Amino acid sequence: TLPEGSFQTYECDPPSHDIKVNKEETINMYKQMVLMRRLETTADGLYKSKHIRGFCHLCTGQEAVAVGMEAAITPDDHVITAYRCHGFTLVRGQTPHAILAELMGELAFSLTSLCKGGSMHMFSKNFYGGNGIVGAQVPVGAGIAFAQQYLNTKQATYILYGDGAANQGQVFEAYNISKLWNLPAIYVCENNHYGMGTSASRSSADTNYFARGQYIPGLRVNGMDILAVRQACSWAKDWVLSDKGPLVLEMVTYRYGGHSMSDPGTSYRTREEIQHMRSTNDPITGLKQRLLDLDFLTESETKQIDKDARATIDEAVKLAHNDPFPDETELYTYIFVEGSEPPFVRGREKEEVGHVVHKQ
Amino acid sequence: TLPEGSFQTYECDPPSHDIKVNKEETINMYKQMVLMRRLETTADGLYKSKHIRGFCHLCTGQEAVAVGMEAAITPDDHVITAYRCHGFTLVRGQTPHAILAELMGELAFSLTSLCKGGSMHMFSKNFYGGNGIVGAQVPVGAGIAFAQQYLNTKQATYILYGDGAANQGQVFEAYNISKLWNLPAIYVCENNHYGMGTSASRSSADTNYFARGQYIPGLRVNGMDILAVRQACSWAKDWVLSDKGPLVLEMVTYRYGGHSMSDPGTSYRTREEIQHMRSTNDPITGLKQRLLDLDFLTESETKQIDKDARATIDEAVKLAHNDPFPDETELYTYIFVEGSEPPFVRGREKEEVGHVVHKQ
Amino acid sequence: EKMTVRDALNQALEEELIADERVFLLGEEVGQYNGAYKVSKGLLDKFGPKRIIDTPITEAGFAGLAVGAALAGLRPICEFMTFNFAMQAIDHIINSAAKLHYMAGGTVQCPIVFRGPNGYAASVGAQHSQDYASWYGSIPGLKAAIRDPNPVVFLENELQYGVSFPISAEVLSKDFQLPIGKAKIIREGKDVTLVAHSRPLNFCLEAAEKLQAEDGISAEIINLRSIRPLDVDTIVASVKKTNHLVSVESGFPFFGLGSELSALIMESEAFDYLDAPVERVTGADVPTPYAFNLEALAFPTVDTIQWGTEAQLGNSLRCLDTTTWKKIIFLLAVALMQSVDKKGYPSLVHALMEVAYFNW
Amino acid sequence: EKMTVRDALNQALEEELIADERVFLLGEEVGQYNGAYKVSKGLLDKFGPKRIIDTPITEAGFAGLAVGAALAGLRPICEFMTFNFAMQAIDHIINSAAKLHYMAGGTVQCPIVFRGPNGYAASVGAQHSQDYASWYGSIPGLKAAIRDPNPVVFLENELQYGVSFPISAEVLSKDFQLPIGKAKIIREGKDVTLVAHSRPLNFCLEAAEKLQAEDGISAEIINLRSIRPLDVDTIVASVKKTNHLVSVESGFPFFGLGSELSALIMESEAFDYLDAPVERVTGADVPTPYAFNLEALAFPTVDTIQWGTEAQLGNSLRCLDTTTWKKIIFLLAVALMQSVDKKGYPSLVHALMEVAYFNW
Ligand SMILES: Cc1ncc(C[n+]2csc(CCOP(=O)(O)OP(=O)(O)O)c2C)c(N)n1
Ligand SMILES: Cc1ncc(C[n+]2csc(CCOP(=O)(O)OP(=O)(O)O)c2C)c(N)n1
Ligand SMILES: [Mg+2]
Ligand SMILES: [Mg+2]
Repeated sequence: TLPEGSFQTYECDPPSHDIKVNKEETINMYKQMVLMRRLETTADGLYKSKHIRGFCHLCTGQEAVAVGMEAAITPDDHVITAYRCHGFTLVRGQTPHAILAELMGELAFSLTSLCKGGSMHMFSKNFYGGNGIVGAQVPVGAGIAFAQQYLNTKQATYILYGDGAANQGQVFEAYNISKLWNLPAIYVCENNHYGMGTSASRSSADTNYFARGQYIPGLRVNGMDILAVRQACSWAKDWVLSDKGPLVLEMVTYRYGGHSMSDPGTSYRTREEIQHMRSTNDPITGLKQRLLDLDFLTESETKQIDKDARATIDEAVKLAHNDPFPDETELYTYIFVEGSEPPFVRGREKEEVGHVVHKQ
Repeated sequence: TLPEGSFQTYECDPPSHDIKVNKEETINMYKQMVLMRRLETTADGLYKSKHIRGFCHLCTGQEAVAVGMEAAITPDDHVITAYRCHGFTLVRGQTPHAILAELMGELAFSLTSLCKGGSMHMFSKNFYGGNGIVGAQVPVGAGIAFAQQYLNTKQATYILYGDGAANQGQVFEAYNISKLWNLPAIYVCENNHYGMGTSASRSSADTNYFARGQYIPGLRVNGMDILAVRQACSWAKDWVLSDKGPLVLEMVTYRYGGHSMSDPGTSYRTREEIQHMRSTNDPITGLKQRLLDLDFLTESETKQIDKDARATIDEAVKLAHNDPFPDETELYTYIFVEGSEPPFVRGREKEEVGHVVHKQ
Repeated sequence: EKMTVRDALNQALEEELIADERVFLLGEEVGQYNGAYKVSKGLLDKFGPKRIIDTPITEAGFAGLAVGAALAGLRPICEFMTFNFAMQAIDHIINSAAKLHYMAGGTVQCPIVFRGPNGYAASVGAQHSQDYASWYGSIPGLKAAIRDPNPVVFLENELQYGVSFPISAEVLSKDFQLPIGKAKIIREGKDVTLVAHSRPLNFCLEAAEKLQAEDGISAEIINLRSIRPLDVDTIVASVKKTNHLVSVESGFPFFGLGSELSALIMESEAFDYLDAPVERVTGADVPTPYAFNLEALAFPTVDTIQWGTEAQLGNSLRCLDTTTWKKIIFLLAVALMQSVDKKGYPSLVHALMEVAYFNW
Repeated sequence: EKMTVRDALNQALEEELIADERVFLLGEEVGQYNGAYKVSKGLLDKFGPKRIIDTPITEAGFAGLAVGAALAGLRPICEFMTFNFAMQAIDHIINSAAKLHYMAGGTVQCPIVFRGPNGYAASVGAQHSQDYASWYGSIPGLKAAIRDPNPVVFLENELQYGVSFPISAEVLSKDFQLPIGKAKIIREGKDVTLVAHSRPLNFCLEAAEKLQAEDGISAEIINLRSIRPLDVDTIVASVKKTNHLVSVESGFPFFGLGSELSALIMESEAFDYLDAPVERVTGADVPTPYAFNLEALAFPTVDTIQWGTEAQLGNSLRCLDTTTWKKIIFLLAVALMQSVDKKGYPSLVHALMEVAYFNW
């Protein structure tokens, strides 16, 4: 059973608080969260040692959202999010190696984005990536949902955005269209309380993000409780697949780190606030406690899980370090779809000309 | 007293239904509505005789909104609207002559816009014009309200937009900012039931436009009853000037003609619907009846008012016909503010060069 | 057989809708209203509301949605009522669509067509008459033509919709496709090459007749058809023949088509064949005025093209007088001397000096 | 004395805020966070929240609001965190601001500054590194510099913020203003003119040193400072001296600065002084890749500029070999004959033919 207060509803009945927890599945979710945190911590380190550059937005603290959502859906469902996308990329099927190599600008011949996208632009099957433009993924996500309706696939589309992004006009344009057309679109606001250095209440006239759809029913979810997240996402899938139209979920969560690597994250909030969240609300600690309580795991087994995660990531880093930088000819590939390219692409001066040679 | 059902509220108490009607003022409002309708009818004719070209959006049927609003405010208050702006230009102080000359591309040396703007871009003191881009005037209007707050002028800003425009994302962005910053902004949705050929319910997931501000209180007003409009606008002014923050008014009205001159206006609605509106809901007929009932006017006096309006507009047309086309050198003036222009402006080929000579 | 541009577009849309179930058309008023400019007339009746979709007036929202639908396997045709309104959605065209395939390292495709009228229309003022060819032309990843797997921006012109052109049986065949990036010589000539696209081509044709009749100048006219990829080869070949290039466009002069053609020609072998600098005939460097007489001065006309062409030929060697000839030869000799004497060709220089100085 | 670009901007903002009560700064994170790139550091403390205003992440909304505030008498400085995000608001920059004064026939002014980083930054991928100079450069009604009464777009570069430049006492004075539209020769030279703006200027300076040291080439460098108005005179004068022009920019090649400069030079008297075609050094025609090694190939570098310049000089007459000389003279003679014989200068032609054919 989920605790009281896991959900808050807007114009709908809440999902059931009674949940079934399958041992293996729950342990898997736990493992994935641990792995995800380790991945991000490692990225942090690699950034500091200058193996990763540019923008890099970590999701540490928010693991339950990605992992809980993935646990509720199938690989055939669709997910799109913003630049804070490493976690989603991981649960959507890319390996830590592929993700780290992408971040390090090294080519794992993975499917992330051949090092052309970097931290903000990773892709996977039915995962339409990170998007660097705040809010832009929201109508794009509505379009993915539209395609499901059009193709009659009976698949759901989860569209993630932040509390800062929630005020973007195009979010409301997407709400409006998806309600009018009854799209199977699940808007998921990851409310981590801040958009860069701006607290939710300074950016949003109304911080009830689950109700911002106004004519769209909504649900606020304790996004630090992975079981609540899973339950909400699964309920939401049922909702849209029974043709009830779009939904807005608000996942209340928290990012422990700064907005990006250049933000220490402590000028607009207190260290105590962060510490308090970590110690009372952490999604990994929370699930661990539950697993221990249920006797699904022992302390030493959790230690082993930590160790395994560390080993997996260490191995991935090693692989990534050995990966080559992309070949310089890659500069000119995939501007256009293979076979439809113009004969050449101009470089930086008229003598520098790129000829596209796709390898098989 | 205003009839029951003049107002419908959202998160606020309604304005009082008890209103004072001053004879002279009310007659004046009546005269203005009659004049406005005559102006538009004349523009219609001039369009058909090809004296006016391009886009031309008439406000016939919606007169009570502009006239009622102006009756409630002072010339120091601020108004901005979209392309359907002849009526507002008239109440904001431009003469019929100036408006018609602008439409005919003839220069009355008026202040509308020296024939550079045309139908959609007329201006006057504290009237920031027509705007041809649906929705764009809404955040701009919020900025005008912002300036009033900044300058502490104790003036209100009325920001008009249509039922079609009401779904634009930037409207919600403006709502959000003006609520956060408590701006004296009055959003006025002129719900004339259609945006071009699209009925409100096909464009808007929620047609309660007065409630679309969600966290902003709203009022739905019978926009065909000029006294209700005046009362609502005056109540709204009090509201924002007592620092209660923004408001959303919805004026339920109707446009008799097509969207613009190229739209017969009958493919997406029935002739009966239009006829029904005209005969049961017309703002001019409505006020006339009241004036007759109150013995403020006699039938023959209203006839005289019609005649006077006709004469005024005929005279304006005559003046406009005699106005010159703008001098060709005007092509190059007012691209930049006087005194800050570059030495010359390029024309259509390198030998065609505009030198800016402003006359005094 | 003759066909209007409107009918040709309508038929092309119909063919694509028949050929591929994944193709759908969305935009404002494309369905029930049959299109603001009637380009989609009858399509709703033929294909139903699933495939011909009226949207709210929310450009960012529906353009983003269309992009998402393309990512998820559909082939949207997204109509903008005009490209002026596409500025509200340009972030999606550039950042969500054009750059995506590259950012995703080729793992995601975005087969979408954005289309609608672009450039000048009659008497609609500055906000409704901008030509965006050069903006979109600058963006890698964009293209032009309908069955392409890449994002395509297809720029039409309202004033052309009603113009008829002869049409061959081949073109009428449902599988006919314009070769992308191939310009077309629509008039052969030998003295000067006029390059244009869209509406100004009409004026070029007319100007060519006048140039022939009045000056005996034989103008070759190239219809670019695609701005990106730009068919430099066809232009270069023509200029090598005619030795003169006049570029004609309706957009603003700076950073426009004429600029790009000047640069491309300078960089090409055609440069050596040029008898005069490339001439740019463009829209005037002013926002479009409404007044009819001013508007007429803001865009290229038959006369402007004629003058530009005459100026161009006037600039060419063959029209120079004796004094200018002497000056040129003298300067050439000086230049040769300055540059050559280090390398040691004094005899050449002296010979030239003699020609220039003493032979006359 | 030396000062970083960041500090110079900060000081300029402070001076304007002190000089005029109507000036205020708004944008995302400009206040409490001290600016995403710390340009507005300390200003909130000095001027308070009335004048240093944090906005939600709603570019269309706050840019439109800033425009409205300008219309109503204030002098907003609107910061975009980067100009990439300004695409969401570009309709307001162009349609609400740049065109307004003209559309209003001079009756409305819009004194506003839009500013923020533009162009490339390091390892941020395709959505965060576009250079918009040519887009804004094409728009009549826009300008560049802060106390101007017109809408201004002020393009900065993130990578430059931390770079220091020497600064004179004159410049430090609070009334110092850059003359708008005046380019500056930042290095004198006699063999070639390099024209650039913003970050690539650094590379030009370095390249110039290398050219001097390695090839004995003396490069003159012009800092454009303003893209519109563009100081053609300074460039023309320099090219008349150096006979060679290389344009350097970080934007996409097509429809860019190099294109415009090519056209302007072709149209100017400097054309006759040109010893080689204008050389364009630009960003590569690809969306910006993330991978470090690919990114390095996507933007102009010291080397690219050096190669481009050497190519340019290699193209010039003074480096040609004997065979080429003969070919040129021969072609010239043929051209002369073809064009001249109608006019009757056979002696000249024959003399030239002799030089070309028989003197060697
Ligand atoms: C249109 C746009 N404006 C501004 C930015 C800069 N920016 C990047 S992330 C961000 C904060 C977004 O906050 P939120 O939506 O809460 O997501 P979170 O970072 O908390 O996951 C901002 C302002 C951007 N990328 N795009
Ligand atoms: C951004 C944008 N999109 C589309 C248009 C074309 N357009 C002009 S008016 C209009 C309908 C607007 O309807 P509404 O807001 O209800 O105003 P009304 O015409 O009823 O006064 C449309 C679609 C435009 N001018 N701007
Ligand atoms: Mg957030
Ligand atoms: Mg309407």
